[in-house]
Formats: sequence, C-alpha cells, structure tokens
Amino acid sequence: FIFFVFSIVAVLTTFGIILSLIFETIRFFSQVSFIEFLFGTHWSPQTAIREDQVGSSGSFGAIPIFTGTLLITSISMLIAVPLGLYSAIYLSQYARPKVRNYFKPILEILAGIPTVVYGFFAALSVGPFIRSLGESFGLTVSTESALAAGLVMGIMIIPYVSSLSDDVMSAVPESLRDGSLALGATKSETIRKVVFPAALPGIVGAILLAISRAIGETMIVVMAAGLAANLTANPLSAVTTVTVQIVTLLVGDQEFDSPKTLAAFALGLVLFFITLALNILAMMTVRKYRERYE
Amino acid sequence: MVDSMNKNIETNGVRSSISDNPLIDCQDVDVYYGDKQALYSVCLGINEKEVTSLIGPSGCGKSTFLRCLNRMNDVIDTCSITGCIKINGEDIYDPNIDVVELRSRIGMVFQKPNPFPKSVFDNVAYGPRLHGRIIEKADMSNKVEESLVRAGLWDEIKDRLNEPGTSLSGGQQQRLCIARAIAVDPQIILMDEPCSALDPIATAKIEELIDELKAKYTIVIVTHSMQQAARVSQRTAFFHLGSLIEVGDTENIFRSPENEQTEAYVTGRYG
Amino acid sequence: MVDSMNKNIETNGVRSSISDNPLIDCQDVDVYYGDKQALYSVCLGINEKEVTSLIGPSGCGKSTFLRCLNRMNDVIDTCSITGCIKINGEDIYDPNIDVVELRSRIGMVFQKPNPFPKSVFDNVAYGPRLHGRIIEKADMSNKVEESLVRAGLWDEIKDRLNEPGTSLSGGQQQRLCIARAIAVDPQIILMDEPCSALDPIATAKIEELIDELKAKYTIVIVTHSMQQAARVSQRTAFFHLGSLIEVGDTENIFRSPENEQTEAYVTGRYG
Amino acid sequence: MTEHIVSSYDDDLKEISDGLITMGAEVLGALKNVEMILENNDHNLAQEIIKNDLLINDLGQSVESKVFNILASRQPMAIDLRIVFSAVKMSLYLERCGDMCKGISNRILKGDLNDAQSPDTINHLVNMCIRVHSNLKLVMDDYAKKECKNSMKVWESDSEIDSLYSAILMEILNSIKANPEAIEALVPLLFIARYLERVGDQATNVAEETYFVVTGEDLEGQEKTEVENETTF
Amino acid sequence: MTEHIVSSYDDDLKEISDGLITMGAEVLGALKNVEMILENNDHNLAQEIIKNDLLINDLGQSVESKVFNILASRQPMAIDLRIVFSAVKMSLYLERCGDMCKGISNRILKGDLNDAQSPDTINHLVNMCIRVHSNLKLVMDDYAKKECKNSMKVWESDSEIDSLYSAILMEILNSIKANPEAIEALVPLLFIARYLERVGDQATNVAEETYFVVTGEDLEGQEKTEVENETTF
Amino acid sequence: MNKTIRQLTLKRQFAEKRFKFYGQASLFLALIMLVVIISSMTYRSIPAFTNYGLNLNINLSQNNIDKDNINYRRLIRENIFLLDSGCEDRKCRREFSRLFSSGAAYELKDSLENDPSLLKKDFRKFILFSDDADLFYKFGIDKNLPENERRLSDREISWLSDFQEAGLVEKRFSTNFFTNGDSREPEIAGVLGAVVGSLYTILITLIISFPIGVLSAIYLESFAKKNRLTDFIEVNINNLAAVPSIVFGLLGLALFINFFGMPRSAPLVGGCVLSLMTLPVIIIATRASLQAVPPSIREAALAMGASEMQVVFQHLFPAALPGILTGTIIGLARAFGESAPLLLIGMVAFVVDIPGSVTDPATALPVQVYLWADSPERAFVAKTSAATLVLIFLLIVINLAAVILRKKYQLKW
Ligand SMILES: Nc1ncnc2c1ncn2[C@@H]1O[C@H](COP(=O)(O)OP(=O)(O)OP(=O)(O)O)[C@@H](O)[C@H]1O
Ligand SMILES: Nc1ncnc2c1ncn2[C@@H]1O[C@H](COP(=O)(O)OP(=O)(O)OP(=O)(O)O)[C@@H](O)[C@H]1O
Ligand SMILES: [Mg+2]
Ligand SMILES: [Mg+2]
Ligand SMILES: O=P([O-])([O-])[O-]
Repeated sequence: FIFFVFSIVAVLTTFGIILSLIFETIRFFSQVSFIEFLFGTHWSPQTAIREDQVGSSGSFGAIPIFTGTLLITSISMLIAVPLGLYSAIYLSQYARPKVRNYFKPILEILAGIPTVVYGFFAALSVGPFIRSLGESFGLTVSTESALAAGLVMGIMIIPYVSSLSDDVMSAVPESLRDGSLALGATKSETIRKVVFPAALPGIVGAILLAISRAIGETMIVVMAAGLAANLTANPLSAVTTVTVQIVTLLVGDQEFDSPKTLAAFALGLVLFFITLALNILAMMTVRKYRERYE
Repeated sequence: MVDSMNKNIETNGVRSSISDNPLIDCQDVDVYYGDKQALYSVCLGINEKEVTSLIGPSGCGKSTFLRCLNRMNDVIDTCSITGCIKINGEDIYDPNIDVVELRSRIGMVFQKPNPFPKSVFDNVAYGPRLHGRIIEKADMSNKVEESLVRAGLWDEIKDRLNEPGTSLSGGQQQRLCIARAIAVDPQIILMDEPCSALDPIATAKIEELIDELKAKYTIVIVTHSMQQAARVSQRTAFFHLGSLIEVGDTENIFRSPENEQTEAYVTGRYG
Repeated sequence: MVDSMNKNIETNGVRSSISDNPLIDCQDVDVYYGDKQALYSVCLGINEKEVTSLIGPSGCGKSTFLRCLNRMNDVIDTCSITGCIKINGEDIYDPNIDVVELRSRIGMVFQKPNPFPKSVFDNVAYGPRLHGRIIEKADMSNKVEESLVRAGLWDEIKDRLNEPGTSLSGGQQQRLCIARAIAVDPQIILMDEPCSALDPIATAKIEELIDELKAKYTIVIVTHSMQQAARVSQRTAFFHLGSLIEVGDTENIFRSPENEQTEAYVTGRYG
Repeated sequence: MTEHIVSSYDDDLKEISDGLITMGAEVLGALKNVEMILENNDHNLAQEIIKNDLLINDLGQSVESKVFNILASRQPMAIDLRIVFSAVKMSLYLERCGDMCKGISNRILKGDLNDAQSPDTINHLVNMCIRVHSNLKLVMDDYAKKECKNSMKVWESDSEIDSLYSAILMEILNSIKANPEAIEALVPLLFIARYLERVGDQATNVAEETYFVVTGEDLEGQEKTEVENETTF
Repeated sequence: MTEHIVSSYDDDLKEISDGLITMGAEVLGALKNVEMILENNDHNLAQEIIKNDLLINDLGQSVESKVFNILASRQPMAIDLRIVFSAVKMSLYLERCGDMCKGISNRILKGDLNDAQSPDTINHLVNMCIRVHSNLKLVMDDYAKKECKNSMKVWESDSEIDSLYSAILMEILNSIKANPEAIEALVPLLFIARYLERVGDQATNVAEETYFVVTGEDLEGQEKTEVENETTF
Repeated sequence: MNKTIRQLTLKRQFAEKRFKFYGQASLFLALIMLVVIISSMTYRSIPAFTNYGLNLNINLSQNNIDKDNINYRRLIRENIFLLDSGCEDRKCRREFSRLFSSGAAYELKDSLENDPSLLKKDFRKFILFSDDADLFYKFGIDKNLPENERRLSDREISWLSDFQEAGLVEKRFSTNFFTNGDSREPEIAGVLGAVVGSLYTILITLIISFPIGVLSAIYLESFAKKNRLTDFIEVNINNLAAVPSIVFGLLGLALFINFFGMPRSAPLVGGCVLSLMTLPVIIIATRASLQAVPPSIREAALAMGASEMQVVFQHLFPAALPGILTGTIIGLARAFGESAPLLLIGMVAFVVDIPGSVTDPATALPVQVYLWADSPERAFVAKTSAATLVLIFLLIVINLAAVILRKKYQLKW
C-alpha cells in the first residue's frame, strides 16, 4: 500500500502543476482578458509601483512572446537537426565501434553542461561575436540577438537529436542493411533509402522532444536573449521568450495578486500544454517505431 | 526403370568431381578477422545451375565463405581475404572490379527474412531502381510481377502489392526477399540458412522454390541441417574449423562420406 | 530374450491406461486467460516415477497445463482455472493449500536456464534456506553436494562453487537449475522445454539426466520434439488447440497413435 | 490420411509405395506366366520371366534406395515410418517371389514338362499357382489401398496351399517310384511345387507387413503356423 | 569411429549390432548341430535346433523393434543409417538361416538318416555344411568387426557351394534311380542339400550387407552370379 | 546503355563520398563547439584564480591597542597611509584607499585573532587590491581612453605603477575563491557558499526523491495490476520527465512558498522542487533496470516457493540496484546543474554567509553563476567563468561516479 501512495506522488505532482497553474491563471484572466492575452501584440507587463497610478495594468498581449519563442526555437533546430542527424548517421553507420564508443559520450557532454553555462557563454562570447561580425557586414545586430541565443541553444540540443537518432538508427536491424548492400546499393544509398526511412518515426520523436526542450529552455534565453517583446522575424534583433518572461516577472519580490505576477502563471500554463502535446506526440511516434521492431 | 542407387555410385566419378568449368572457382581462399583466421585455404568449385550446400558445425566458417562470394565481407573492417575467387573466370577481388556491379550479379538471401519497411512493390523494385536498369513504369510493373511469380508469391499477394513487406508472414517475407534478389537478374543466389527462422510449412515452400530456381540460377545455400542439405542440394561441402573437409555428391555425403570428420559430423558424433 | 516389440503391445492394456492410483490426477481442467480459453476440460493422470511428456503444436496449451500443476498460473492476473487437480489425492486448488509449500514439493525447470546471479552454492542452497529446512552449515554443504551430484554436475564444478551460477555454460546452467530444484526434495519435477535453448551435447546430457532422475522423481516434460519425447519419456500426451487429444505409451504414440490428429501431428502432416 | 505439409515428402512416400505395388504387379504377371507355361509348356514365356526378373530386382533396389534416402532426409514417424520400414522387407519378399518365378522358369527350360508324363500333377501345379496368385493379388490390393481386409484371410489360407504342396509332393514321389527313369523330368516338378509353396509363404509375409503398415500391430501367433508349415513334408 | 555425443545413441546402435551378432552366433551353433546330427543321426539335437529357432526368431524381432525405435527417436545418418538399414535385411537373412536349420531338423526327425543308406551322400552333406558354416562364420566375424576382409571371398566362394550342391543332387538322383524304394528316405536328403545351399546363399547376402555397411557401396555384379546360382539344377 | 550505367555508377560513388563527408563534418563541428565552450570558459577563468596584493607593513609595536576593541578598518587605513601616497586632501586619500580591497580588514582581523602575539609586533601583511587595481595588474589598461571613461584615473595608475616598482606587489593563488561566500567585492567573492547551498539542496532532493522514486517504481513494476489507473500513472510519469524545469519552479512557487508558506531562498524548498523534477527520472531509470532483470529469474524464484515480497527484495532489487543508482545519480546531476526553478523560488538572493542548515537562505552554484554573470563589475567575468568550471568539474565527478558504479556492478545476463 505504501508503494501505491508513493507512486501516486507523480500523479499528484502533475495535478499540482496543473492546478496551481490553472488556479493562478484563472485569477489572471479575471484581471486581463483572455483574448488580449492570446492575440494581443503588445507586451509590457510593467505595472505601476503604486496601486493607484494611472495605467496601472500593463498590456499583456503575448503574441510577441510566442513568436520570439518560435524564432529562437527555429534557429536552434536549424542548427541542431542537421548537425545532430548527420553526426548520428556518421556515428551509427560509418564510425567504427571504437570511435563510436568514444565520441558518443563526448557528444553527450554537450547535454550535460548546465544550461546556465551556455547562457553565460552566449551572453559573454557569442552575442558580442555575432554583433561584431554583423557590424563588419554593416548590419545592426543587437547584443542580445535571437541568433546568439538560438545558436547556443542549438548546440546544446545537438545531443538530444543525435543520441536518440543514433539509437534508433543503430536499432534498425543489421539484416536490413545487409539486404540492401547485397543488392548492390552503396552505403549512402542504403542509409538514405533503407535505414533512414525505417528509423524515421524514432527520429521524428527525437526531434519533437528536442523542440519541446528548446521551448522550455530557460537559462540560455534569460541570459542571452532580450527582455524586449519585439514582434519580429529578424534573427538579428532582440526578442523575448515565454520562459524569459516568466523568470523576469517572478524574480524578486512578488505580490500574488498583481496581474504581472499572475501573467507568469498564464505563460507557464501555455508552456506546459505545448510541451505536453509535443511530448505525447513524440512518445506516440517512438512507440510506433518500437512496435515495428520488437 | 533403372536402379537409381547403383546409378549414383556409377556416375560418382563424373558428378562429384568439380566440373571442368565451374561457375565459381575458389582457390586457396584464406579469410582473417583481424588476427583470427576464419578460413584456411579453401579450394572449391561450384557448378552452374546446381544447388550446392555448405554444412558444418557452428562457427566453422560457412557464412564467412558465403559472404566472400559477393564480397559482403568488405563491410567488416577487420576482415581480410587472400586467395583467388573467380566467377565466370573473372577474379572478383581484382581491384578493378566494381563491388556494386558484382553484387548486382549475385543475389543474397539471409537467415532472418529482411524485407525493407516499404511496400511489397517497392521491395522488389528496389534493386532495378537502384541500378537504373529499369526506368519505365510499365517495365517495372512487369519486372516486379515476373520476379514475384518466379518466387511463387504472386498468387498469394498480387492484391497486396502496396502493403508493407513487413506485414507478410515469415515465409512470405523470405520469398519476398528471394523475389527481391531475383529482380536484378542475378546469375548466382547465395542463401545463408534461409529457413532457420521459419516454421516447417514455410520451410517446405522455400525448399520447393529452391528446387525450381535451380533451373535458372546457381544456388549456394548454407544450412545447419544435414536433412535439408539432403533434400535440396546436388552437391554438399563440409566445413570444419575453417577448412573445407570434403565436397561431393550430396547423396554420397549422407550415404557414405569419405572423410572421417564428415562422417562424425553427419552422424552426430561431432563433440 | 523376449520379443520387446510384442511385449509392449501386449502390455499396452496395463501401461497405457492411467494406473489406478496416479500421482497427479487432473479432472476437467479448464483454463482461461481473461475471456480466452486456453485449456478445455483436460483429464490426465500422471503416474509416479515415470517421465510423461507433453507434445503438441505451438500454442496448444502445453505450458499452460504444466504451470497449472504447481500453480504458477496464479502469478498471471488474468488466468483462471476450474476443474480439479489432485496430487497425492489432495486438491491443490483447495483454498486451504499453502501455495509456497506446494511449490516446494514440485520443482520446475524452465526453457531458458535461469540461475540466480549468485554463487553456484547459493543457487542450490536457495530453496532449503528459503523454506528453513536446513540451518546447519555442514548439513547445507552436504545437501548442496548431494543435489549437484544427482544433477550430474558435481564433478564438473566442484571447484567452482563460489563462482556465479551465470558464469557456467548453458547446459551446466540448466543442470544447476535442476540441482536447485532437487535440493528441496520435490516429489515432482516439471520441465518446460528444458533443452530448447541448448546445443545437442548439452541436450544429450540433460536427457541422460532425466533418465536417471525418473528413478526418484515423477517428471513431466514439455517438448516440441517428438524425437525427444520418444527418447526420454514413458508416456506421452498430445495436446491440440487446448484439448488433450491422446495420451498413451510413448512407443505407441510414435509407432501407431490411435487418434488421427495425433498421427497427423507426429508425422508432420499438421498444417 | 491428409497430405503432408511438405508435398515432396508425400511424393517420396508415394514413390516407395508405388514401387512396391509395381513390383507386386510384375510378380503377379510372372505368376500368371508361370501358370501359362505350366499349361502350355511355353519356353519363350519362360525366357521372358527370366528377363523380367531383372526388372523386379531393379525395382526392389530402387525402392531400397528410396527408403534409404527418405530415412536420411526426412524423419518419418508413425504411419510413414511403418510404410518405410516395411518397404525394405516387402521389397525383399517380392524380389524373392520374382526369384522363385525365375527358378521355375529355369527348371522348365532345363527339360520338357511333357517328359514327366504326369498331366495330373501339372494340373495340380497349375491349380496351386492359381491359388498362390490369388493370395498374392489379394494382399497386394490390400497394400495398394492401405487396408487389411484380406490379409488375415490370406494368412490363414496359406495352410491350404501347404496341403496342396504336400499332396503334390506325394504325387510326384509316387510317380518317381512308379517310373524311376523319369526322375530327371519329375524332380523339376518337385522343385516347382516347392517354389510355388514358397511364393505362397511370401504372400503371407506380405500380408503380415500390410497388416503392420495399416494397424501398427503384428499379426498374432505367426510363429505357430510357420512351424506347422515347415513340418509339412 | 569415435563415440556419439549421445552415449545412449551408441548403446542403441550397439544393441542392434549385438543382436545381429548373437543371431549369427545362434545360427552358426545350429549349423554346427546340423553337422553333428548328420554325422550321428542325433534326434535330440534336432529337437534342440527346432527349439532354438524360436529364440532366433525372437532375436530377429527384437532387432527389428530396435531398428524401428532408433529410426523414430534418432536421425541416423551415414554409417549409422547403413547399420540400421542393413539390420532389417540381415535379421531377415539370419532368421531365414535359422528356419533352414529347423527345416533340416524337421526332415531328419521325420525319418531315419540311416534308412537312406547312402553314407557317401551324407558325408558330402556334412562337408557342405562345414563349408557353409565356415562361410557364414567368416562374414559374421567381418560384421562384428565392421570389416569386409572376407566378404568378397565368401561371396565368390558361394559358387563352390553351388557346385557341391549340384553334385549332391546328382548323387541323390542316381541313388533314387538305383533304389526307388528308398525314395522316402532319400528325398529328405535332397531337401537338406537344398536348405544348406540356401544357407550358403544367405551367407553371401550377409556378406553383401556387411560390405554395404562398411563401405557404403554394393558388391558389384551381384545379379550375374545369382543368375548362375539359380541355374544350377 | 553500358556507358550510362557506368556514368551512373560514378555518380553514385561520388554521392557516397559526399554523404560521408557531411557526417564527419557535422560531428567535427559539434565537437569543436564543445571544445570552444570549455576552452573559452577555462581561458576566461584563469585570472580568477590569482589575486594581486600589496605586502604592507603593519606596525603594531608602537601602538598600544585595546585588545577587545580593535578597529581593523582604521588599522589598515593607518598603515596604508604609511606608504607614499603623496595625498593631501580627503578626496585623494579616499581615492588611494579605494585601491585596496575592503576585505583587507577582515583578513587582518582573522590573522590577529589566530595569532594574538602579533598584536605586539611589526609584521608584513598581504593586503588584496580592489578589483580594478587587480585588473590593472592582470591586463593593464588602455590609456588612450579618456580618463572619465576609464575605471582608473591617471593618478591611480601612477600609484599602482609605483607599488610595482617598489616591489611591493605580489601575485598569489586566490584561496578566497574557494573559501569565501558571495560578496559585492569581486576580489573576495567565493563559491563556497553556493557549493554548500547546492549540496544541501541536492541532499534534500536525494532524501525525498530516492525512496519515493524507487518504491513507486517497484510498485508499478511488480505489484500494480495493469489497469487504467496504472496506465495513467505511467503516462504521467513519462510526461513529467519532459516538462520544462521552469514549470516546476512555478509549481514550487505557488505550492511550497505561497501555499505552504515555506521560507524563500531555502535549500529545503529548492530541494523539494528539484526532487519533484528528479522523481520521474529516478522512476524511469528504476523501472528500466527492473525490467532488465530477466523475468525468468522471477519465475525461478516463484517456482522455488518464494513469495512475491521475497522475489522483489531478494532478487529484483539487488539485481537492479546498480542501474537504479546510476539513474539516480544522473537525475541528481541534472538537478545539480539546474537553475531556472531555483530562480523562481528565490534562491537568487545575495547571501554572504555560508549556509549552516537547510532552512538558511542560500544560493546554488548554477544560480551563483547566473548572479555573477549579471554583475556589472568586469572582474566578475573571470569569477563567473571560474564558477562554471567548478560546476562542470563537480558534474564530471558526479557522472564519473555513475559510470564507475555502472561498470563495476553491472550484471550480465
Ligand atoms: N565480424 C566478425 N568479426 C570477428 N570474427 C568473426 C566475425 N564473423 C565471424 N567471425 C568468426 O569467424 C568464424 C566463422 O564464422 P562464421 O559466421 O562464418 O561461422 P558459420 O559457420 O556461419 O557459423 P553459424 O553456423 O553459427 O552461422 C567464427 O569463429 C566467428 O567467431
Ligand atoms: N499470459 C497469457 N495471457 C494470455 N494468453 C496466454 C498467456 N499465456 C498463454 N496464453 C495463450 O494460451 C494459449 C496456450 O499457451 P501455452 O503457452 O500454454 O502454449 P504452448 O503449448 O506452451 O506453446 P509453445 O509450444 O509455444 O510454448 C496460447 O494461445 C497463448 O496465446
Ligand atoms: Mg552462419
Ligand atoms: Mg510453452
Ligand atoms: O529361402 P527360400 O528359397 O526358401 O525362399
């Protein structure tokens, strides 16, 4: 019985998350309109210091935040997917087992480095580097550009893509590869036409998980992306993300009834549901893949 | 009616010796995996349009030898091979030989059925497409049908060409793999224990298929079952510890092999 | 010398019928997995100190039946059983029966050798310790030695008692499992395809062991090989689609079974 | 019985069975010829029997060879094993029958039946031949159909053939006593009788095998009758 | 040859081989007895032979039964299959030899050898018996040792036995012609000669089987000699 | 026909080479990134491990000091001005004393309290420079910048140069960094407080999540009947493992602090939040290693007459233990490097003292990195880099422990 109670803890946690988020979110929407939040294009949650000040309720249009998140996530995936996939292909299909045994853990160190380190790296080195690079081309680049954050996040995500892809591609039975080679296919043809399609669901699952990681990633963006909620698709400008806003809204002393604080919970709920959806989707695709080969 | 028992003994002299012009001619083939020698100067001729079976205890090098014939051992980094293997008089380990082209002349069927996770049609069409042999759509359909017919599978699955190959039963999958191999018009088909993952019924079907195929293809089959060798093959080669111990008429091998070791293996005396 | 062929036929009337007082007596045993019925009113008596083999096509319920005999099916939630199984005249599905005690009277050997990841000694000593049968250290050593001797393993591994059981070869592992089962002095030993994961040599050793063990234990063995049943057992029961089709003298079953289905299965006519 | 999973196995078994049936047919043909020879003293036919015996021997060898192969490449069990196992013995029995017919032909070719000047005896021999032929035919038909309807009957009626044989034997002995000079022509008849009696015995053997193939059991009390059989003079 | 992985398989095979060797020994004993009976007209010994034949038959059946079991439970190949396969035929041949000895005993029990009053012929029969005995002994020794040193020799020397048989036959015919009244006593001798000749034939059969077991090949030109053999009158 | 096939073959062989190259290049790039990150951190952190200081004569023999009431700050100041500052006015004097670390007084206090005999002596004391002075010695200064844009004025620069010529400047290994808590002054700020805070947090995480995780995994794997509820629990756990860490921070904030009223900034709360985060990882790892125990072992034990409980605790658990521990360690390592949720529950406070219990305000190492990274002082760049190195080093140690554990105890089936 004790066992059962313990196993319930996990469920309770989930419920705790949902309930606390929903509870605060409802309070938030009692102060700010739902429509404005989802479709408003202006975000400036800075409420007045004093309650009675005019315009005390900032504006809570979350679209710029969402697009910012999307922008940074896209950039990171643009880095991580090709690099991760090709690394996985090389490691699982070309590299000798010894090489693979060496390089796979090394690659996984990338995922083990705390995100705060990446954030620091992005803010300290990559941001300025990109800016100076951009300036040498005559572009105006913000130090806290989406590109810098996305780039670094992409690097961090590489092992999330490569590790799982590597696993699923290695799990494609040797016999399929032999079958194709014996028909006179070259190695790359075998990989492209047989191994890759066979592993596709697993790879898609890996990418979905990586996306969910990227969306929920906090420290890199907090440190390297800006606070300004710009509605832009320009990777060289500063954008902000859901996680950044949550952190900035909640760090420091909070009053638990100001819309500013509560907005963070609303954003958290959105974040939770998006990642939840992505995770479930990823789990389903991976499971489908497992069924095929077990 | 003629006395078949006597006939075989009388004709031994002719059939059991390698024919003057074997299709595959191996001379002093040594194979190493790293430092470990897996085959010791194997000399073996394989006649055209006959089924030759390779038997021997586990790990004796049957598969290794088979994989030498279409250079599938190239895939293994540590594997090196010396000696000379000629097919149609052409040394297949010559540096000028294009491995891809060689393999398109030699079909291979594996122990576990391994259809690609594509449709039945695409499975069969894979080879011809790969080699750019057939481009026209209608030609391809014909080729696929022809191959499936020849593999005895057409009637069973002609309505299921678009289903994935993996959805077929084990025996059908194996025949699909044979169809896939046939589709590139190989001269030789290598089979590595093609029935060991199949139930008796599927095994029987494959055995019957092999019997039909030998009219058109030269077949080399690895099997761990002496009985299967007896059923499907005309000639049998016995390997032991990496050496070719005896090769001869299948009937002779199981009636009265010449070599003591062969007899020991065949009768279950091998320790 | 007496004509053995005739003798068997003459004595059929006596041996092939269930002896008046079978050790295990099953009446109308039905087994369900959830809604799916796996056994249909099986009535089977098993004589003491004989080897009884259960044969039949895959999925016919052999293992299910075997696992009813030591209530291993209790472990499966969905599994329910009706009917009556008596061992020594005692209904083992009686609610008052202590399953743990029951299982200590019935040894079981599985398809895959499954020694615990403990030392050889601890593997064998596990049962006696569990049931608190033996407490003295010296007694335990004796028991372990005795069991290993009886399992024909003592000479091979008497110097390796402290090595993990998993470091032995497959055949040795299986004999270790038999020794482990013997160590609690069971009356009955159940074996579920005990040789199917073993090579021919190890199989032969287990078969010889079974032959010796039957002097002391009642053995029920599931096997998918008619030949093995012929070699080791005195009585054979044929299952098909969950029903017991025929039971009789082993020799009769493979010389001339009475039931058509049995004959079809035994001769390889089963589709 | 249904077919085997492996149809080529069925084919192999059928070849064996058919081989034996053909052998039986050949032997029956030879017996028929013996009958005609005895009736017509036809030396050409005798030559033919002798030639045909080679064919029967070949058939026997081919059956044996097939049995050997099937034992090596399949694992026959139950009915199949009974068929294969019995085939070896059946082929020996039928071969022996062929040999007997050849023996008879040889004896006839050595002299002239008419020299014996005992048409009665020859008639009795013909009778005996007909009986033997009918017995063998019955059991071969049984075998072909894998039944044992007639096996028992044949097996029991062998004693009648034995009596016929005894009677003929006495007849010939008396003829010799009556006419010792004709002994060279009469002794062959004696052997012919003996041969026919042996063919009859083989028919019972075949009956036993058929019974075994079909039922898996031996025909009972076999020895006893055989002992009786042997005691006939 | 080394031992099988499965020692019980060796045991099974050995039982079959030993069964045949015992049968051979029994038959040889019976032949020895026949020799003594012919020499001493010993009716008790004849009874014993008849009794012993039952034992030989049992041995034969037991060999057959074991062959059947081994075919069902093992999968014999090559040398093993040759042993098992030949065992069926060998046991038939040896059983037949036993039958012949019993037949001889029966003939002798029916009358009195002295009635024939042809000691020469009896001596010749004894001679023949000794030859046959020696031949069969040679091949059974070969079989026991799984060699074929003597098989060829025995197989060839069968024609000598045939000649002996022909000679004895002529002798008896002449005796009958000379003394037709003694025909009842002389005809048994004729049959005894015939039986001995057949035992000789079986010895060649056994020689062939031994040769097959050992070499896997058939003794060549078999039919030809058999044809000759049959043409002896 | 033949020629086209020949061409096709050539094309195919070229495609083969290109494809392989892409793979190699990707892997190489990814690895280069790793090297760049680590080496840039290392390179930037080098200055943080050394400090420049002045060997100052402290003359206490003349002064008669009241032992119980010492103004160390004044003592330092007095002694500083024994140096040749050439200052007349207060402004100049303040400027001069700003060259030295404000922590010097504490250090003097420490050494005097350790060795009271010094009170009667003249001795030399190593006084740390302030961060700007320190940076001057480490990197020099760009004198081309207008004076008001520089951190140091011309006068300060000349003082510092004088010290150097006088041979008073000394470079020492910075033990401060490892023994001090946080500080506003970069030259005396250290990571010890953060490390201890992190350790407390992890300890709490371990204590909470390990038993719960392992027991619930055992329950799900061995005892739970397969039904809707357990399926639901399973899906839930898998999901929780992938929920962004910041959401856990939100939960912690709403639940532990707002609802239960637990203290902010305490390792206790941090540990609770992180254990919720680690729990699914431990459960999944435990279940995986339980599943890796072959079912045949379970059957064997059952058939020997063992009860379910005995089976679990005599067979399954011991066999799965290495896997469980590895999984737990990896989960803890993740928690150790986590900062986002801690930010939300207030573990970002500026805490100078080294925490003494789990309820004391504390910060964690990753958060410390974040804090320093945000600080304007240039000297904190090196400190931050050094802190990340410490963080990575500790993580490597933890992970190595996992690897060694796995290597050593892994069972082969
Ligand atoms: N990739 C490899 N690397 C190293 N050694 C190998 C490799 N493949 C095979 N071997 C070794 O070469 C020897 C021959 O192997 P091979 O697979 O040819 O045996 P086999 O006769 O096919 O056996 P089986 O009947 O088990 O398939 C074995 O000793 C094996 O261990
Ligand atoms: N745990 C289970 N849950 C549901 N159905 C089961 C379970 N175990 C067995 N069955 C079903 O019960 C039937 C009998 O299974 P059982 O394992 O007894 O067959 P078997 O004769 O031992 O076959 P095999 O030779 O493959 O071991 C099968 O149809 C099987 O699918
Ligand atoms: Mg192989
Ligand atoms: Mg089973
Ligand atoms: O051996 P027989 O001549 O009597 O058949």
